[in-house]
Amino acid sequence: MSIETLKLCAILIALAPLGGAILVGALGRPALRGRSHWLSILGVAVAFVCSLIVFGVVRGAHGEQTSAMISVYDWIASGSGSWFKVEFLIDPLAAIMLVTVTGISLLVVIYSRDYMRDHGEPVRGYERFFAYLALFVFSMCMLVQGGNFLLLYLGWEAVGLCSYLLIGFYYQRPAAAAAAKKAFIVNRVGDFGFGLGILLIYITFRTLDYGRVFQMVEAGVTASGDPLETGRLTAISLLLLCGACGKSAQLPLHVWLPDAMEGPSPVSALIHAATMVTAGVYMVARCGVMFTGSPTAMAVVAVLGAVTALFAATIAVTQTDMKRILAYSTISQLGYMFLGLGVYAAGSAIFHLFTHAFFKALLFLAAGSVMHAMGGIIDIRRFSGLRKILPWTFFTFVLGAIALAGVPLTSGFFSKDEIIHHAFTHHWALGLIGLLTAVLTAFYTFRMVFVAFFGTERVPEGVHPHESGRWMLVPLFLLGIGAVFAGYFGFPGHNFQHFLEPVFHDTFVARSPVPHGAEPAGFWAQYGLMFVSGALALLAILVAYALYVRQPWIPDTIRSSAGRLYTTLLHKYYADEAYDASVVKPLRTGGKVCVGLDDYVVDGLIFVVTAIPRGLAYVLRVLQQGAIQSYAMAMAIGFAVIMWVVLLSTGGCG
Amino acid sequence: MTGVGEYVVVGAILFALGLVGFLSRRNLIVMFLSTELMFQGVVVNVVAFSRLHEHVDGQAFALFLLAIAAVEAGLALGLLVLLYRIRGTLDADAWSTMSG
Amino acid sequence: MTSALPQHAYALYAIFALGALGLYCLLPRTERARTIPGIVIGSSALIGLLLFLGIRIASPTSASVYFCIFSALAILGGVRVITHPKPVYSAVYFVLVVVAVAAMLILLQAEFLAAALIIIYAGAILVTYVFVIMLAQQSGRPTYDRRAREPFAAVLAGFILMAAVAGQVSTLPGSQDATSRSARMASDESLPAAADESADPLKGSNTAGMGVLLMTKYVIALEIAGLLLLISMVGAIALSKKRAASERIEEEARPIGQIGKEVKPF
Amino acid sequence: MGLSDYLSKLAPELILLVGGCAVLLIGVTRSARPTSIASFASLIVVFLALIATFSAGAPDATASLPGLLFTSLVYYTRLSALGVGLLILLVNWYQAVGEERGEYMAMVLFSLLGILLTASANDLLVLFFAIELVSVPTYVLIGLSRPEHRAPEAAVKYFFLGAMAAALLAYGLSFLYGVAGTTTMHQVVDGVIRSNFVFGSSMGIYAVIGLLFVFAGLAFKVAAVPFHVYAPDVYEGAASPVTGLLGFVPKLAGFVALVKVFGMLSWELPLAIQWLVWIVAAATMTVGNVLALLQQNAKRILAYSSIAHTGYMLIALLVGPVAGGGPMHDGVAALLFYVTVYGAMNLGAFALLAAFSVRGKPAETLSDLAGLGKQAPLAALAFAICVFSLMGFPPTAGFLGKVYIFSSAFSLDSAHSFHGPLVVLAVIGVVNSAIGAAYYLRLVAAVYISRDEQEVVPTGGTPVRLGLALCSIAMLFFFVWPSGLVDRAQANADVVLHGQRVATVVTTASSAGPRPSDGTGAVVFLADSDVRSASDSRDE
Repeated sequence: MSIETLKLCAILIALAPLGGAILVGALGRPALRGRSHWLSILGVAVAFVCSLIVFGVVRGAHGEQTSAMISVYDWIASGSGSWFKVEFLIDPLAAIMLVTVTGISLLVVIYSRDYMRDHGEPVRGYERFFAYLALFVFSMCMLVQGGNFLLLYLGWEAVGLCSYLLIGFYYQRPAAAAAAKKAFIVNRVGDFGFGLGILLIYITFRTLDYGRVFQMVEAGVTASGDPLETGRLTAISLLLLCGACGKSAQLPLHVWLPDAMEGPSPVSALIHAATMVTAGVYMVARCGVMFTGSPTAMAVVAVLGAVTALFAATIAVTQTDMKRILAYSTISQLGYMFLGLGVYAAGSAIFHLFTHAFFKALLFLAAGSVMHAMGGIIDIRRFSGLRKILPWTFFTFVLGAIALAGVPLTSGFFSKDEIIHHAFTHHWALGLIGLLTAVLTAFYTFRMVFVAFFGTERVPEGVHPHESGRWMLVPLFLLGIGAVFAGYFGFPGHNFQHFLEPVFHDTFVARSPVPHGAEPAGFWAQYGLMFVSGALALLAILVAYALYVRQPWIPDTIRSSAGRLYTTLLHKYYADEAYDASVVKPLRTGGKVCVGLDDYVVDGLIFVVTAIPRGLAYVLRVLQQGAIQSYAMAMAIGFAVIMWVVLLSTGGCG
Repeated sequence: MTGVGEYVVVGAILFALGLVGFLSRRNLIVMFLSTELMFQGVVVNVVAFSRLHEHVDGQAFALFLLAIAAVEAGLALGLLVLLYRIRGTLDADAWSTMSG
Repeated sequence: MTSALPQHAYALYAIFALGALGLYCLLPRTERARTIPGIVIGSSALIGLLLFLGIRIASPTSASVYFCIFSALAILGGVRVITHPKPVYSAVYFVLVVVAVAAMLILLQAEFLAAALIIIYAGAILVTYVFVIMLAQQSGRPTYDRRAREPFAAVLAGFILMAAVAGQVSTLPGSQDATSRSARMASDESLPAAADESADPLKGSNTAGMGVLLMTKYVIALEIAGLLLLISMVGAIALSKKRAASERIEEEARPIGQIGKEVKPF
Repeated sequence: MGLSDYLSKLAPELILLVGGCAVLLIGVTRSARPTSIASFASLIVVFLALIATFSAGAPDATASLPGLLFTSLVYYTRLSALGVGLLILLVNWYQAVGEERGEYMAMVLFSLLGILLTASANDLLVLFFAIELVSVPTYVLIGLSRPEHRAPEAAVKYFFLGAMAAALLAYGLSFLYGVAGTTTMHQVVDGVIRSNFVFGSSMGIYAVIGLLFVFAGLAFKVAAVPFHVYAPDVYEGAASPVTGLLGFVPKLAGFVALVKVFGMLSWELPLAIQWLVWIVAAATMTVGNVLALLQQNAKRILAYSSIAHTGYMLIALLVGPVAGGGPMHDGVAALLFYVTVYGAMNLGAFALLAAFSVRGKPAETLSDLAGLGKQAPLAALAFAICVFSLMGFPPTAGFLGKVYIFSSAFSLDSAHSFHGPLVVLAVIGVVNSAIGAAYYLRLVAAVYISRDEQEVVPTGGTPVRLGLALCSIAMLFFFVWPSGLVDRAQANADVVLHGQRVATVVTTASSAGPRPSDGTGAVVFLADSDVRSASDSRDE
């Protein structure tokens, strides 16, 4: 495989979904109508195949040659070098991300074919949906394989835009419109920090190329040759982290993600599993050289991740909306990933990202299948015993659930365990939080399973439940296989980490205060924890079974006895209310003041300012009399004046 | 013998007379005749310079100017026939419906 | 740097101002005529101009006399072209200009061009003009021919421009100083002489030189000229046969500037 | 030089010439019902010329024919003129009805030929003729464009004022010739320097006068203040497809000619002329934008916008070929890029007007456009893209064009004497862009959010819609991939100054002794050697 093949693949990965999006968007309703999905599926499928090829090429490469910068073209070129290049960075990290993103996306797009139909008829905006979906995949691919910070930023923003469009897909519904707006605005807050971070990078290093920036960070110099201060590196890292918090829904910018459920279920799956939310994790891993250069930043990442993981898991325990539970679970799992990054276990974090993509996509799609069957109702209190009605959905949902819960020998078990393991070696408190979260995760996951699928058969009124069609079930099964077995990529001999080694070797691995593999690799150290966490997960599932299937009165008792705590959790620690009081309300008031200013002061100014050109226009209009000779006269007199002025100022005319 | 300066002055005068005619006469034909007068000024100019530099390039220039004059004259007269057929007048101000 | 003309252009500006005034008086107008003062002022300006141009000539040679005569004719003809209220006469006076210019060209040793000028202009272009004038002849003398449009502004614009151009004339070398050009070249050592001085194309047959030049250096220009003439012909035919609804308005029934909208003076 | 030289170097021009004549002949064999054979044939002709251009590639900068010199400016201009020319032909497809279509289409082709020759002219005469070759067909086109009486009115205005401008141009060229003593452009600079151009004792002042007259004549072609006055009336009077052509063809020719004339003098302009261009640029943008605010007629709005865009382009012209650093350090490249992009986006806007009619008349006023957004959403979208590009909004090529122009103005070295004024000029340009947004938004608003909707009837036919679509797609495409144009435009940065560079070559060649007469030596300047051999033959 030559570099040419790699280049072609990289370009196709970006262009195929984009082409699909453009074609679907351009041909649109008149030409495609109910067949729009084909173009999107084709585009994403091409991207997936190319990603696999890229993955193969990178896997086949050895040593230093595992990363390649592929220059596509100069967007704005100038004589003194390129101002902005379009280039792709292909390395193991990018390859894994690409395979994950395009693979999951492909299944989601296929799934959407049936999901976005109402009794076999495409819903309104069917082609719009598929155009956005393909555009989303394009944006994410650009983000992942972009070779400089500017492309990263463009992809970053494009993903935000696409999520806005998709979350607000049912824009007729006020909740959807509000959720889309919320997602966009909260992301903007994070992006503001992110943009500042990139600006600071440019100011410090005078370039936005990954290669040159990372080189300079490693050498500890700035563009002017001065030594790079750690404080500045910390500032850059924290600003970038701010963006990551927005995209990956970490505290305190997590509030948009649960609301994003208002979008169609495939969108939720796409956003939560493979794209968008993983962008923050990817970015921190990509910029590892900066983060690891600043212990402060690393500590912030680790603590942030741990706190978010626990925080979101506790909320998830009380929620009743199936997709909302899953959303908090996503926040929690992302917290794990950040925890992994913070404890210098970037390989494990990416591994968890990889496995999480499978089972979370599966869970969302299965939840979507439930929703589809329940006529759009997703509150687990409204139905139960679906096990019989939706057997295949149930089956796949459970596959996802055991993976998420960390039942031994499923993918989630391996990846999560690695992170907890690393957290323990770093600091016992972080490890403990990780373990606690794992227990909670197992509990709320199976709470959901038991409430929804077990017990007496009960469906909302007027709903005629039916199992979903093939287009939906096939992706579910494929994801189920992934959810169960994806973990084996990581287990024997740490293949996964080994593959990522070249990327993280000089940063996360080498700079870790606790050298990887330095502590006794004895059976108990390595497998004891695994045993403990696995046992705890199974225990939590048993407890959930006991509480929700055997003795359903117990939860109610707990609920009433722990009233304060329960309501706090139910209201998600009042995060939205806190934002409302601390940010939204003052802003509203400020906005009203501004409107007043705008109406009177600014409009007045604008009136004055625009009066100038208008007045000038009425004066100049005199020239446009309409007769040939008045025009000739204007030209002649104007020219005579020009002639004299120029001649007098050059010293002519006698 | 006379210098090139004198010819340039005469050329400038012819050019300016043409310009004045173009600006002040209302008859489209006379207007166009005035542009021909401007070209006469250019011809005098060019040939005088040709004499100054002692080569015939300028004369070729002048010959080509005649060609341009002929081209414009041909087109002008075709256009004038059309205009006259429409409005029945050669008044330049008859063609001022568009303005502003 | 030798010059044939006085260094100061103020005299020339004065003459131009006088000429402009004369021309202003002579331009056609419907209100009271100022023909007589126009002629007086104009002719005095012309005489002044000739004196100015010929002032250096201590002993008048035949060439300078001819120059004075023909330039006077050309200017007179030009003035009549733009002041005569009848277009046909304008065209005829234009022939006078062409002949006078042709004579000046002969003085400049451009015989071929002089002949071409008369043949092309007087023989071809002017005939076409007259033809169109006849075609578009209107009964009586239409108002628009009898009244100049904003004569003052027009004269001002034209003569300001002319003064700017002609006012610099003292910087031009006089060609009677045969060595001036070579001297200028030689004086500047840093720059090589442009063309070989030996071959003076003005010697010998002027027509042959032109012919060779047209077929070598200017062959592309010649081709373009041919194409332009073709375009002009085709365009003129296409335009003149274009069907257009007539909007004829009887001349008498219409005050000036009343088709379309009222045109304010500039 | 033999026939093969002409065939290889002038292939696109010859294809246009022969093709134009062939289209004329097709027009003569008229049939009763209007067919589009002539349109189709012209499309093929331009397409062939484009292929010939591509296959010839960027020409050798020193290749020449008598009066012509093939710099990379020629290559860019060919691509630009022929590329936009294809779109122009599409938009003009059904313009002339019946009998006159052959003539009509041939005029378009000849006009394009004029642009090509303008770019390759190396002789003042050829330059003058090429400019005329651009203009004369447009007079005919306007006159023929529609039966309404505003068309002949536009034609007579454009033609008479154009004749006056041609006289100014000729007069200016005569002075340049007089000062330089040659009509060969790359030698002019030598002659002018010899006559002490800048603050001349000798004839220097006449070089300035000549330059001013030439600038005036060309300023008329590009519609710069104070030679812009004709533009609104002519744009309004001509049929929309022709107006789309008028926004591009004379402008490209005029700016290419200005680049050549300024390049002929190695951009060593006297300070007064730099200030003149400065003032003209500022006035042109302001006048165009400000007067457009008052218009109700979409064509007049676009006409004034065309004037404003000339102002922006003049900024880049003033910057000249090589300035400092930054995203775009080359004013000429910025200018060339902008003219091309402007041609396409302006054409797109007029294509929409050509494609629809309201109450039996072609769409023209803002109120005519009401309801288009609903009745023809795709066309409205394409129109909106073109208008946003005119406004200079991302993601369109117009945005990049403005970025290039303004950044070229900023890129001049701060030690340079004209740095400050250029920055001020760029700021004026930015302010003007803001004013411009006001009326462009009115155009978009008229399409999308007007109230009393009109019954809009599509009359343009498929080719016109195709042209409209291609114009808008080109705007998006060249936003994503500007290098396709900019790289070629930038190749001119050094060769634009061919006057100087070639002059140096000539000087060294002539100082090295007589040229080898056997023809095997590197005869760089055929035109020059021809003259020499011609004069030799005369001596014998």
